[in-house]
Amino acid sequence: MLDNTATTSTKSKMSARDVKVFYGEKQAIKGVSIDIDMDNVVAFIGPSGCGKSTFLRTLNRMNDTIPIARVEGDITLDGENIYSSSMDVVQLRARVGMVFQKPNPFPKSIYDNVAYGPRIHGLAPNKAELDQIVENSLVRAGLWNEVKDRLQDSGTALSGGQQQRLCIARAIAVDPEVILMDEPCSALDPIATAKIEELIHELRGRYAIVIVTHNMQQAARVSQKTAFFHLGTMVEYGDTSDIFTNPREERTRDYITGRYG
Amino acid sequence: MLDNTATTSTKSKMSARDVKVFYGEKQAIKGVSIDIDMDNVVAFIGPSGCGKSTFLRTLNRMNDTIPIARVEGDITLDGENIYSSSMDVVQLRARVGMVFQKPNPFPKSIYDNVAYGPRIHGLAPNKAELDQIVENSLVRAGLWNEVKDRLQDSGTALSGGQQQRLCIARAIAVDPEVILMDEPCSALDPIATAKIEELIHELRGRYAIVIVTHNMQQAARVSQKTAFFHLGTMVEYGDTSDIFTNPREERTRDYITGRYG
Amino acid sequence: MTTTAIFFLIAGLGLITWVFARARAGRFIQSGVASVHSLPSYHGWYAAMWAVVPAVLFLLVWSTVAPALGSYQVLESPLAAQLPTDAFERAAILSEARALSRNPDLKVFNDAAVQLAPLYSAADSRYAMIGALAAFLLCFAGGAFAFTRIRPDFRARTQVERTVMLGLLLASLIAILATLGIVASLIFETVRFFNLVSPFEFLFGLQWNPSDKIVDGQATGFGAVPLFWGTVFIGAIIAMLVAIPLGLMSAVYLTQYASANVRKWMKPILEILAGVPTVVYGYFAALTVAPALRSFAVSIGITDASSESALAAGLVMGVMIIPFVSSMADDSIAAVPGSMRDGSLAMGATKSETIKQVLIPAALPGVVGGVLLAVSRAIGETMIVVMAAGLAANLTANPFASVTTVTTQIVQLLTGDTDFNSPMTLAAFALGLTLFVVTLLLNIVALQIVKKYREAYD
Amino acid sequence: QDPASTNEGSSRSEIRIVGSSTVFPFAKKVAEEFVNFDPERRSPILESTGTGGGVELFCAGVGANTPDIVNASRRMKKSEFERCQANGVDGIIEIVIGFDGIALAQAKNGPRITLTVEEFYSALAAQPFGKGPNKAIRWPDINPALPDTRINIFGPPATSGTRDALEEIIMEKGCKADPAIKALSDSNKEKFEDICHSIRTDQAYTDTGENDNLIVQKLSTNPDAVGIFSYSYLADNADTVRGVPIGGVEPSYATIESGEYPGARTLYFYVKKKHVDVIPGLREYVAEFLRGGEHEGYLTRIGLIAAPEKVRAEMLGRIKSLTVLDGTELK
Amino acid sequence: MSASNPPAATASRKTDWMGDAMQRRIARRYAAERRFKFFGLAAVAISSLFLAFLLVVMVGNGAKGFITTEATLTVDLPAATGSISPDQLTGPRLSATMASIDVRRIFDQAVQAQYGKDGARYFATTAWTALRDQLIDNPNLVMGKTRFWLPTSSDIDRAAKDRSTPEAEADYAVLTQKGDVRQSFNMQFLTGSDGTDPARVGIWGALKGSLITMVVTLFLAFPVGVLAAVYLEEYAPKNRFTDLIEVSINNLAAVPSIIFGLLGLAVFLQFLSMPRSAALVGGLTLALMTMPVIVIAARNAIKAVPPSIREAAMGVGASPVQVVFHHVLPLAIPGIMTGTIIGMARALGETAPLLMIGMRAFTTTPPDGLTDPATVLPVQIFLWSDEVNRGFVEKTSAAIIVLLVFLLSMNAIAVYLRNRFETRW
Ligand SMILES: Nc1ncnc2c1ncn2[C@@H]1O[C@H](COP(=O)(O)OP(=O)(O)OP(=O)(O)O)[C@@H](O)[C@H]1O
Ligand SMILES: Nc1ncnc2c1ncn2[C@@H]1O[C@H](COP(=O)(O)OP(=O)(O)OP(=O)(O)O)[C@@H](O)[C@H]1O
Ligand SMILES: [Mg+2]
Ligand SMILES: [Mg+2]
Ligand SMILES: O=P([O-])([O-])[O-]
Repeated sequence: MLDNTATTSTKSKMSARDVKVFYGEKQAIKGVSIDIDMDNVVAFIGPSGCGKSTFLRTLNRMNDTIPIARVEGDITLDGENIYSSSMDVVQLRARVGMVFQKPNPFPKSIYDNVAYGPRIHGLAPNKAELDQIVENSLVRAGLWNEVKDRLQDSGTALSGGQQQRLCIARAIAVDPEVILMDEPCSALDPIATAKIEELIHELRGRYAIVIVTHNMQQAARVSQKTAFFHLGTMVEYGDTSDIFTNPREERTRDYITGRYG
Repeated sequence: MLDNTATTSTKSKMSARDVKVFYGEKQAIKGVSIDIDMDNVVAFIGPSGCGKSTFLRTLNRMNDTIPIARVEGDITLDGENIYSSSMDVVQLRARVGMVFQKPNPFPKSIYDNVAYGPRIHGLAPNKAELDQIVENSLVRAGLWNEVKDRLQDSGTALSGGQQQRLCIARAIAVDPEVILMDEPCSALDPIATAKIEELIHELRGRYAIVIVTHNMQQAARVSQKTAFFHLGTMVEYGDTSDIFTNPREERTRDYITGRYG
Repeated sequence: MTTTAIFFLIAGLGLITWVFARARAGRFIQSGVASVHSLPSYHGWYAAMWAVVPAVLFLLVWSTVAPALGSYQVLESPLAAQLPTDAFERAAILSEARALSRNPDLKVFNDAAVQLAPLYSAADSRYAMIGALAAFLLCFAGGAFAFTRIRPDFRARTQVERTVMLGLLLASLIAILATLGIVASLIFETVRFFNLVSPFEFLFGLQWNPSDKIVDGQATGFGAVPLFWGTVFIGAIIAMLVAIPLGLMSAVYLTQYASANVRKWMKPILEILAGVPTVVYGYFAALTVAPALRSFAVSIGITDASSESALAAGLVMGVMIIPFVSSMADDSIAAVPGSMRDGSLAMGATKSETIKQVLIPAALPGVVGGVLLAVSRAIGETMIVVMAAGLAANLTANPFASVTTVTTQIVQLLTGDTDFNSPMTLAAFALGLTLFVVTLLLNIVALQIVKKYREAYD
Repeated sequence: QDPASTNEGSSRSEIRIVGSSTVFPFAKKVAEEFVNFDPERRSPILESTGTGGGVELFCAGVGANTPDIVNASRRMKKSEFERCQANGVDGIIEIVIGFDGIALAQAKNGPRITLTVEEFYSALAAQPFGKGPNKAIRWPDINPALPDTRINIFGPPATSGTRDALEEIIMEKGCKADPAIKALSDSNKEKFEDICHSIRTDQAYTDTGENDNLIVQKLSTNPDAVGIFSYSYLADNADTVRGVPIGGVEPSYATIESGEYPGARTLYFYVKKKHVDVIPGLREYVAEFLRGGEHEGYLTRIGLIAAPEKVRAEMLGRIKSLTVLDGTELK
Repeated sequence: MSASNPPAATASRKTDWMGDAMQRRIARRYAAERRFKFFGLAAVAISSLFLAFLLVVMVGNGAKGFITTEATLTVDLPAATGSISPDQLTGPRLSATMASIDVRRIFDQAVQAQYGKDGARYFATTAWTALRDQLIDNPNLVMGKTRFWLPTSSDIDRAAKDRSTPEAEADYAVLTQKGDVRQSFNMQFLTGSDGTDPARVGIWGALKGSLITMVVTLFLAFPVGVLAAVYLEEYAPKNRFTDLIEVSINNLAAVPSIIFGLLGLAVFLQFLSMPRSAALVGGLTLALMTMPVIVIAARNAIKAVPPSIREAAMGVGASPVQVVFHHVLPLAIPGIMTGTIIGMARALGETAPLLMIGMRAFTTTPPDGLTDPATVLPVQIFLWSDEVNRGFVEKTSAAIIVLLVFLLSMNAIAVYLRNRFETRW
């Protein structure tokens, strides 16, 4: 059941060094270092509240939107520090896309949902190209066939799983380099979940993908590398097959066997 | 790790026959029959939204409080139909107590929390007896030693685990016959969870206990019988050890091995 | 050219600037320059902003200065030498002349104005021309400056967004200005009042009988206790005796018992009570309720009942406050977590037991906060008491007697008579300040309570 | 010199009038007719501020921000006149518009009360005849022949001219019934005024808003109460309230015109000379007022008691020739 | 109930749920339940009955205000004016011709001719203006003898509707007998202004004043309120300064309205020397009062837009300003509108602060601009409520009906918007 083809990358797409995140006084991430490369899907697992989402959001500076959040340490994208003042956060987020736990399409048409990013970034000089981008993104997100006849319907009228795929289409429409996914399936039924997992498989290699999940089976199915978080630290990071069959750390083993969480 | 002492009961305390529950148009429970006896702890497991809570709440008619909810089928307590007009719902709920997912002590003193039920039902003719009931209930809920010196403190000032035990004490203070617990540990940390699990062990036999849980390990640890729900139906019901080691149904097996949910 | 026309022209120029700047920025993208920071339309907005904003600001300033400049010019002319020396008469003639210069059909009152009118036309059009020229110059200069800054790496979006932010910030500042305005206008006059009446006498004196008479630098009859009492008696006691039970029970009934349909209709209906203007309540109280109450009082043997009783005003005010209390209670009860209610019901409690013993106690801080807010609103309410409560500054607890309130007296002291030196006018401001401080404190306390309460369940 | 003063804001084209609430209804009527007569005229702006408050505003100075006319239900006081002069309001034209009576009234269905000035003073004074606080609670406390009801009087507040007139015309007459006090009026004016002019502040006397016409309704619902207001209100509400005779004289057009009724008084308004040629229509307004106040004029229909023909002619002359008040005969 | 009690349980007694005592207790509890529920129902009923009572009284009193009583007057205009040729009634000469006719005199003469020396008592004192208006509307009437319907005096009007003085009742009886009196819809009430004669007063002047005032209020309070709300809710950093703004707004919302009147008086009239009684000042004052209401409503509406929408937009690289103007504001608009309408409705019904800035002055012409002296509908109601003439009672109530119609429809729109667009995310 596990995908054991662990690949070795020569150069990592993103890397974090000793990242600490504080919410006001409270430290949510206590020094995490990790490398994420193009070829792998990386899964973050760990009990609730351990800081998976927090860490994920540092990777495209979504934490900037929380006034009390403060980030220390270095995070680079292609070697460039994303927290440096020369980095434009708007462009960063176009390059590092994000998919959220609850599907959150805009209350606009399906077309406008996908076209929104290309429009604000000026990616399509004319309507025809925009149409092309929208179609490509929907195709890649595996949604084209289901919605091609009703692109003007509201995005919120889709089913949960479709909405989530719409959100993925929206994210890839701006042609990002990294896609972050925070528990993208936790609000979905098993069939929709399976579809998303399949999609992740297909997107792999084209984008660096990081996925947070509560479901260990899911982590095992979709990822090549897994990081186990606990109480704000990254306890263990390695090939998914190793983590699940032969964890080095006691805490990881306890978690995987359901002793807590 | 599993408690395999499956007991056979001669006569069931509660039994449900072909119960259907509708929320407005939507059918949440599609014909469930089950017997619950005194000697066993029964666990309900199943993916989110499958109807565990809904079914549990039919057992003490808490669904009455949801205007759009409608229940069909028969449920008996000691052979008496609890949905018949002669059944007084106030008494029913005193006899079938309930503990909720999130600890919900009243914003009153610890003492008043526990004394609440006996007072409204007039179970204690005088203060001394009431004191006695409160003490006994707290002792039985394993909380007495921790709170005996501060009975007048607010119930909400306790820790999460203590609050949940307070809620259990509150439920048993009216001397119920059945106790329903809906994911009583899901908001608690591992240590508090362990305490509650221990408590359930101790209460077993004295009350018929039904517990809903998301955590399969927990179901395995505390229950003697397990019912697996899926999409509003009860797929499988049997001894906990059988369900976990040797499920009859495909869907049960998939669920237990983490294929979905 | 009228000012409006100039405004429109400048707006048009702004639009043109927008189009050109946008097109220019668009060419960078087409020419494939590596990284263009902002979308073309942002460059457009940036340039349009530069073209329009300075010019419009200038015009606004100019339109207040230009008439004075025009008048200056007219006054310099030899014709103006014959004008009367009295400033008021001269102003009248000048303003009539200006009006005539704009609309020659007007009826002439001062003949002198007829001669001056052409001078005004000349002067005004001259300054209008100067203004228009300057505005266009600014418009072009601004637009040109912005145009030169359009480069691929120019962060036009950031600039535009910064301006938007500035606008937003300025809008928020008005709230502070308004607060300062209130405090300043109240304190300034109050200090002057306290030069005439000692604060101690004002706050604790029992005689309210204000007059303009000043003896030894001190005004007498400004003991405001009867007013304070009247205010409390009507707003905080009688009105609340009506509003709290009715409001709370309505909220309980509508949220806990009524069917969704009843709730859907009854809630807006009750809210109408809050939407009826106070002058209507005042009229109703004075015309219908007060006489009815008086005959009732007489019929039960209280023969000295006043026709403008505290009861009439308080009763009607209480009704007005009902929706306020009920919606606060509604919110507070709704904020009690449903699990609390479920917990109680699951113990076998009836609905009313659950409400009385769990929901209301749990919601109490919110309800108390809401009641305090309602009190603060009731004591600041004016028209009902002005029309129905009377002017007699009595210290009495008899609800059928007439009492007066702070707001009634403010209206009484200020309507019409606005000589800012009379102790009576100043007293109105002192009363206003007192009212302001008290309602403020009530609100702060109430909001604090409500906030604490909300936090308790978050 | 000051550029702002050459701005248009400092002039205006409509007449501004403040002052007495007693004169207010008449002034309203005149303002209405003034516009009806020539719809191109701007409607005058009237505010009822009470005579005292109005004169204060009037005397604040000359210019667009001050009223052109103040209505008064009593004659301007010397002190007010001097204040006016000090503020540069030097030319004031005084116009007598007619007469009014301070009427005591009660509901038609109440127990009939008749009073003498002395009784009335005793009921109203803060310290009747300087003999300590007023203890009269019910009418029989003053005169056993009066109906046995509570003393409950609604009257004008301190800013109003009606109150001044009440004190000066009626109360003083009652007060002087005591020879000792009459003597005081020459020897110790202050003490005299304190005794004769102070109105009690307890429950027996209730201040009612000066232009508060609800007072009539209050009387009709409160049969024991006595109201004090202008005769014109009484005339207008003859179906619900009736006058209380003082010294056996009922307030009526005839008794007031003849001066027989003790509460008769003259009504005035004052015009700023400096405004006459600046504010359009001032002369016409004055003329219209005098026209309305003739014997069968529309003002007498709503309760004004017309001034004799001679007086009105003199007033017309005053506004034509802009004859100003010299202030020497003021008190 | 034969639950097996394990021996460990020492202090446990089984409860006899079916016992008599328990059954009685339960009956008592249900009775208390019913009582409680009844009190709740009674509270709702009392509140709504009061409202109904108020409305019934107002409508009962006010409906008559929309009806006018008119009596006939036959006027032979050619006889009174001398002959006027048709070409005098055309084009530019018309207004000069009309101005030359002394309608008031003609009216007085016609009344005396038809009803005798005291005939004037039948008609409103301003009835001749009604005659004039009819002539202006239809100049050709000048050419002949016409039977006009003109408003009666308010005594007769009351005699026709209700009860009046005995003399008026008698006069009315006479008129009725002759068929010289009728009742019709009172157009003048909707088109006229304040006046002294209840038969001829109207609310248009006050209504226009209200409208001008509201426009000023809306144009100031709405943009400022919404922009401030956006700033506070979306961008404001958490610091002392923004706290100050926040506290100011919350406090302003709770300041009694009369205090805003004092502010207007001291700042706008005294300090800035703005004109007294002007709609501009009224609008400014009410804008300050309404702005916090709009800010709070707008903030709530903005807050109700789920953060997931903002995250989604930011996640594809929208800037904060784009997030707000592309997504948040469009979604918050219904809520903002609701709050604004409610705030404006409150401002429309407001009286006290306007009394402070002199908007209670008597004028008989509607305001034509921002700085003209004006009054507003609620103040007009207040002033009429104070009138001696009892004909004003029905006019006051009629004006209240008009005001309530405006306010209730505004509230209804707000409720509709709230229900229609209320989105549960
Ligand atoms: N906006 C916030 N303000 C303050 N504390 C926060 C905030 N968001 C998260 N936290 C805290 O930071 C810690 C890490 O939270 P985070 O959401 O990253 O956990 P998580 O691993 O994603 O949990 P889950 O599996 O429940 O999503 C938690 O203790 C949480 O309470
Ligand atoms: N009050 C309600 N109104 C309408 N539908 C409801 C209501 N409560 C639950 N449902 C629906 O009924 C179905 C069963 O819900 P239920 O809460 O019983 O599931 P569950 O198994 O307890 O899930 P979970 O593990 O998430 O608690 C779900 O589809 C749910 O959406
Ligand atoms: Mg998370
Ligand atoms: Mg559940
Ligand atoms: O007429 P007064 O208002 O001054 O009483």
